[in-house]
Amino acid sequence: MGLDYNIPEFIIERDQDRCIDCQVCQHQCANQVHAYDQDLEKMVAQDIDCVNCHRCVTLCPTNALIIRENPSEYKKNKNWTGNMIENIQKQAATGGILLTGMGNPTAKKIYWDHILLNASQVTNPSIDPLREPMELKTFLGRKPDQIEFDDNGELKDLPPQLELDIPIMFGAMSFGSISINACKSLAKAASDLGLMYNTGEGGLHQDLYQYGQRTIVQVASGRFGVHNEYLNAGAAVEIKVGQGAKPGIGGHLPGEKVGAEVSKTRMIPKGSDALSPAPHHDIYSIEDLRQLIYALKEATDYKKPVSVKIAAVHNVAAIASGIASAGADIIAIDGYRGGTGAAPTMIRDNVGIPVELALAAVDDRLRQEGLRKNVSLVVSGSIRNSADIVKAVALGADAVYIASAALISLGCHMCQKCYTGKCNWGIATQRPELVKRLNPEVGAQRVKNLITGWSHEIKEILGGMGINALESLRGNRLMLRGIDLTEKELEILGIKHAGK
Amino acid sequence: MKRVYAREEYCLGCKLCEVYCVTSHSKSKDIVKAHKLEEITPRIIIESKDNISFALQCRHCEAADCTKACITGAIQKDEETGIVNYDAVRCVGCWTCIMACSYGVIRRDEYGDKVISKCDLCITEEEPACVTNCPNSALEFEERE
Amino acid sequence: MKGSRAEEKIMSGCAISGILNRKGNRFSGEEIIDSIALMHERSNGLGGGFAAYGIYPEFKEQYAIHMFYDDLDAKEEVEYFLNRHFNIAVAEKIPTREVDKISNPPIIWRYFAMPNEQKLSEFGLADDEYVAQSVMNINANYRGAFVVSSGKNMGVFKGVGYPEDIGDFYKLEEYEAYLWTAHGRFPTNTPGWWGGAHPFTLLDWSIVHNGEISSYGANKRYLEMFGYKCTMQTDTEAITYLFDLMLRKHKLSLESAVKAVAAPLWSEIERMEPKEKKIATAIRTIYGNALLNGPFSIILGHKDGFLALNDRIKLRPLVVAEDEERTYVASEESAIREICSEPEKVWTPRGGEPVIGLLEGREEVWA
Amino acid sequence: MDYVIIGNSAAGIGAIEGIRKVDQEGKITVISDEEYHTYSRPLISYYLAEQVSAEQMKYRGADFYQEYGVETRLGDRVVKVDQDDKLLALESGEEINFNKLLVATGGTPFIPPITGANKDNIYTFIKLDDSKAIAQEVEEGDIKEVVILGAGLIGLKAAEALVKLGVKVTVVELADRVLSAILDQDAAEIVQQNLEAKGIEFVLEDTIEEFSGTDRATAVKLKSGQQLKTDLAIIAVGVRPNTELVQDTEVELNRGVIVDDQLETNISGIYAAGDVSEGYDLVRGSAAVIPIWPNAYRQGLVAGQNMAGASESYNEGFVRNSIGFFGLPMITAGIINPEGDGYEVLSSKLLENNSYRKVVLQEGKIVGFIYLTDIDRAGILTGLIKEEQDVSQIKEELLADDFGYLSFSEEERRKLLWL
Repeated sequence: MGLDYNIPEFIIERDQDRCIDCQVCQHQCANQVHAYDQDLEKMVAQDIDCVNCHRCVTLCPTNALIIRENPSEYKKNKNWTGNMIENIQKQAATGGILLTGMGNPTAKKIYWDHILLNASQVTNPSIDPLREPMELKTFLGRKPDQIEFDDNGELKDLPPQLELDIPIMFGAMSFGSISINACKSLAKAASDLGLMYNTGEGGLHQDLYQYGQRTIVQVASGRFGVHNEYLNAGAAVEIKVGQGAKPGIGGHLPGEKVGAEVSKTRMIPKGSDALSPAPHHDIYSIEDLRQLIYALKEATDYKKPVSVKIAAVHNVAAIASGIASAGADIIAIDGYRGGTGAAPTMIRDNVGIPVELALAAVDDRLRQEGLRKNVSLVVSGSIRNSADIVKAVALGADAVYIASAALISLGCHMCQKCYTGKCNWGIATQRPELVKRLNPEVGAQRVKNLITGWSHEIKEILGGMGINALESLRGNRLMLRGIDLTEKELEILGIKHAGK
Repeated sequence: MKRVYAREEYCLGCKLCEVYCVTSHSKSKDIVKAHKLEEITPRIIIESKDNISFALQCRHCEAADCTKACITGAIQKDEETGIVNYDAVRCVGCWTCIMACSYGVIRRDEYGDKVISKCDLCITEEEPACVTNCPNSALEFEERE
Repeated sequence: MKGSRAEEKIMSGCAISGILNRKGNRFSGEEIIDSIALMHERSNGLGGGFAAYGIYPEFKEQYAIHMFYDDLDAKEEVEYFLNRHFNIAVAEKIPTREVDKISNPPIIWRYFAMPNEQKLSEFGLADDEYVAQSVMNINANYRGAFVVSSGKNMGVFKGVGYPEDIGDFYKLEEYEAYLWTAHGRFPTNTPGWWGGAHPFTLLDWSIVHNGEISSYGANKRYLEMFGYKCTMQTDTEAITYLFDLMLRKHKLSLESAVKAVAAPLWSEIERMEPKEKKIATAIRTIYGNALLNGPFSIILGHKDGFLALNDRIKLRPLVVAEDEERTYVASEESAIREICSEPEKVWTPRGGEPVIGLLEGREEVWA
Repeated sequence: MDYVIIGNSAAGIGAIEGIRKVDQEGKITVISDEEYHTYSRPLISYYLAEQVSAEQMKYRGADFYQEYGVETRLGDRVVKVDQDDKLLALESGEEINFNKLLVATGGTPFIPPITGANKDNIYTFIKLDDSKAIAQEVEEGDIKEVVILGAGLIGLKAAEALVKLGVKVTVVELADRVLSAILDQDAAEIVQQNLEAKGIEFVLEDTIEEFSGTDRATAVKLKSGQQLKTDLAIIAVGVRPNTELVQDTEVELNRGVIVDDQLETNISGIYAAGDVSEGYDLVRGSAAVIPIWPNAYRQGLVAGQNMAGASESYNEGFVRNSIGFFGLPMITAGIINPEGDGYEVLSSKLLENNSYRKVVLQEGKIVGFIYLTDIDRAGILTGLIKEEQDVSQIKEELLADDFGYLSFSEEERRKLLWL
């Protein structure tokens, strides 16, 4: 093709008075945007290749760089926006589908932001978490209706439970979609904090077996890296049926990301594309799912809870109820804002429903059927801060998965170019020179700092509500009020409008 | 003693250590002025090729060959701090130290005819500037056996 | 219903008091009225009430169902239901006297009845479960009707007013019980609704409660999964049902139930002996949503005695005293001294530390 | 414990510092026929060129002897060593007992048998006094032209200094190139050109037959017949171990005083270090005199420690030099002109900036190298010689501009750099 009809998305501004030609930007840009021009004797930039990942901006020691959105404007048109036009230009040039990474960025309603939290005044005291105990411990797994003792008065063992010190887990991200150092950061942070992380459909790298007690091993439609040792290495097994960012479609890890380690871990030939089918080809019905759940329980000697992860879609409540009856111990629901390493843009931005509504509907349905007390509920799909977590738990979740937020703590600046494999932050890449940019000790510490900060905030919020244990928040929708929501939305969320 | 150790598995090859080394050894202590107005040879050496890179600076050896080789006594080990000190006034630029240092971390100062450029661990600071400013903790300042 | 039920959660402060004669000797309601009256300032005249155990020896095998009706239509509808589902031995007005300060009472009625055998076998339910479901059915579905109490050989007397006036109104000096509990209410927002006064009951369980349960939303939705219908927007009702669930339905010991509603901290569980730790962990894991969070002191009355309990970080007052035959419990020590000036022992229980008063010979109820 | 050290230069100072590492109490006496506070011998040419002051000549600070608890006998001379009674007789008449003795008497310049070599204005150039005397002549006299015999390190450093003082210098050298001991033909040519550019003239493959003149030499006659005018001459054809003191004892001698790897002679309690000694040459694999400064210090240090009761050994000696003329630096070490089989020679092309590199391998190990001009990191090679590291896998990279630790495997690198 001749002329590229697209204009640079970003413009790089360099303050020459500050630039000391140290070339850090050049060394740090995998997109080769920056270069030192020997003739001009200064640094220059190739704007069109910039993805605005902020690596250069962050590392520039003199703050000489600013990246702006290209101020060139299209003729105003609410229908044919610049973004629409650019997408068409791209496809006209390539004939391919539009690919993207991370979560849905479109301006649809974010329900978390329309939910407000309660605090105690006068009639019951708020509790100061700096002075009083504040408990965030949570157990995930199947619970019996009631405590049971055998004939000798001995307590009957509970089904296997995951013990979380904070109701946060790191969501499924495979080794392959993210780097080994990103995996190590999350695994170590989970271990140190008493949380869980999830392998995604990438198998378990040998270096990660040491974190087994804090690992949820995933079984997805490609069955990559699944073997007996793998299943038994983790503390729980998760069947991935769907993902919020791309409900109904499979996964595709391009061959260039399948290096020696990924190949070994996934048990696929080096350099081959790792294609996860859209459905599990052994699950065409709920009874098939039940068989797989029990096959995995058999394989793990009934010692590990089995989770089933689905995307939040239209009839999620009925699906979840079916999953609970099928024997799942944990149901994970991933909302349509959830992240991904790669997804077709049209799917990501148009398929699925918000996790807030899905959660409320599922929790209600499971309660109506008396199942909620037995099965654990985990939600994900753009949990952005501690308040989102409090709202999720109050709506009915036992715990949340965070993934994008965890990656952001590792350095991700949301450029949404994960699928290119050129992540300058060493996260969504397999290139050794980029992978090593993420020191897992630094990474783990940053994740831990984030979670520690969030847990302090959660405790403050709980204390403000006059609650000192997380279980008293779970499903406690009286702690929530809506604003700017319709009657129907309030009804689905099961909350009152602010002022009521 | 506390020394600087490089962890090449996390070295980005960004050379920020060099930038901050120069700043730390500048008169102005200002990063822009140090690079634009002053002529300073960094005290740190970065080896970098393909995907491997690491930074090296004076190891401040226990039995430092440079101190033994120095013909003027300009390089001496401070037995208390462990730092191998360099006195530019006494140096005549014979480069015997360069010959002696098997780590290759002493080099001629590009901008002076007789002085050498060698890490001083930024003794007046809490930790060396290269360590503080390494964006990936690929340099560690610590006591090791 | 008259004065209407609350549609949002009711918040209140309160006074509570209780007296148990451990030997089972019965005594009149005068003392409990004196005790609760002393704490007049802890109420605001919007609710008072009493639970009395042992008052109906002549009908002790029958369920004593105390009812409030707004009007005769409601009474007629409920009685139609009762007649179909129960064999009623006695149906009568509960005697009251005119008291200046008590106005606008509902129609107050009581029935001594047993479940209809045929219905029982039709539903395959134990008679207590049958009664419990009937109570919740009436409360949820019969407009203008409210079941005040439904236990055997016990009854609840409550209404809008200061508790001492309520006691006077119900002529409690004429009843003799071995266990009395009482409540004076200080709601911050409620309309004066007779049904909203304490104690709340289900079957033999009665609760008087001072406090506000921040976990109410969680407790309520948890109970709903077990078929309980929390219709009164009050945590006291939820507390009653929690105990009913754990003690009656799940056959937990009182000790285990206490470990659920006032669960030991995880840090305490961590320090327990392995066996105890395992049980405590299992209780918190299974009954997490039964944890009562927020400030409270409660007296759970029962035919075998009472359990008094504070929230686990003791945000509300509770004092206990004992003499030769009786155990006293109240929000304030003065309320005990008023009726027992020289108790043998007086103490203040720690947060989450249960105070158990049981009839002699019934100690196995605890553990 | 009485320690006596004869010699106040690198080996002697090394020994003092070595003894004090082990023994803080024992008495140390240093005897030197030079009256100066310890000074840096290689700096005498800088002193002559007025590049360093007398103060800057000091090898250790002014309070060094005090700090290390050393008694000095400077400007005195040991005339007899009684190895049986462990007694030294000094020229001044003083007698000094020792328990441990270090002979660190250095080297004496070799003066070939040339007619007229004893004239007043003919000097050698290894002591501060030599430098001072020449400086005085240049300052006072009418010294316009100087002939130097020997294009080795000493001769050329003297030549450089004199040129800087404005004197015309001619260097006569028997070999076919300058610095023949430390450079190969290619490197020598560059250095020679560089020196010639600064005004030094060379007469190679020739030598002086006669100094003519009365008290003072005024001309030299070369073997080739050529005549050169001269106002002053310097003989710098080499240095020999100064073994005179122990020649009458039972201390075993070869070219130098023979020492074991602990620097002890065959006589218990008597040690030798520095240019006077003949220890193990790592590169040659045999005994040799290695008359270089770093070696002298290291030997002195080890000898001192062992004198005080330690049991250190030193097997790392080999010839290595770092030197420069008029800003052209070079570092060379070991065998640079291998003779015989079994060597592999790698050398770079000469670059425009006079940069040149050469590495000599034997059995996969480096035994010698030359770095000319671009000398940074030459110490890596010195280290590899010392470590006897096999470099056969990375041969191709040895000559690279940026040769460094990247060339090694990660494992080797971590070991070598202790990372």
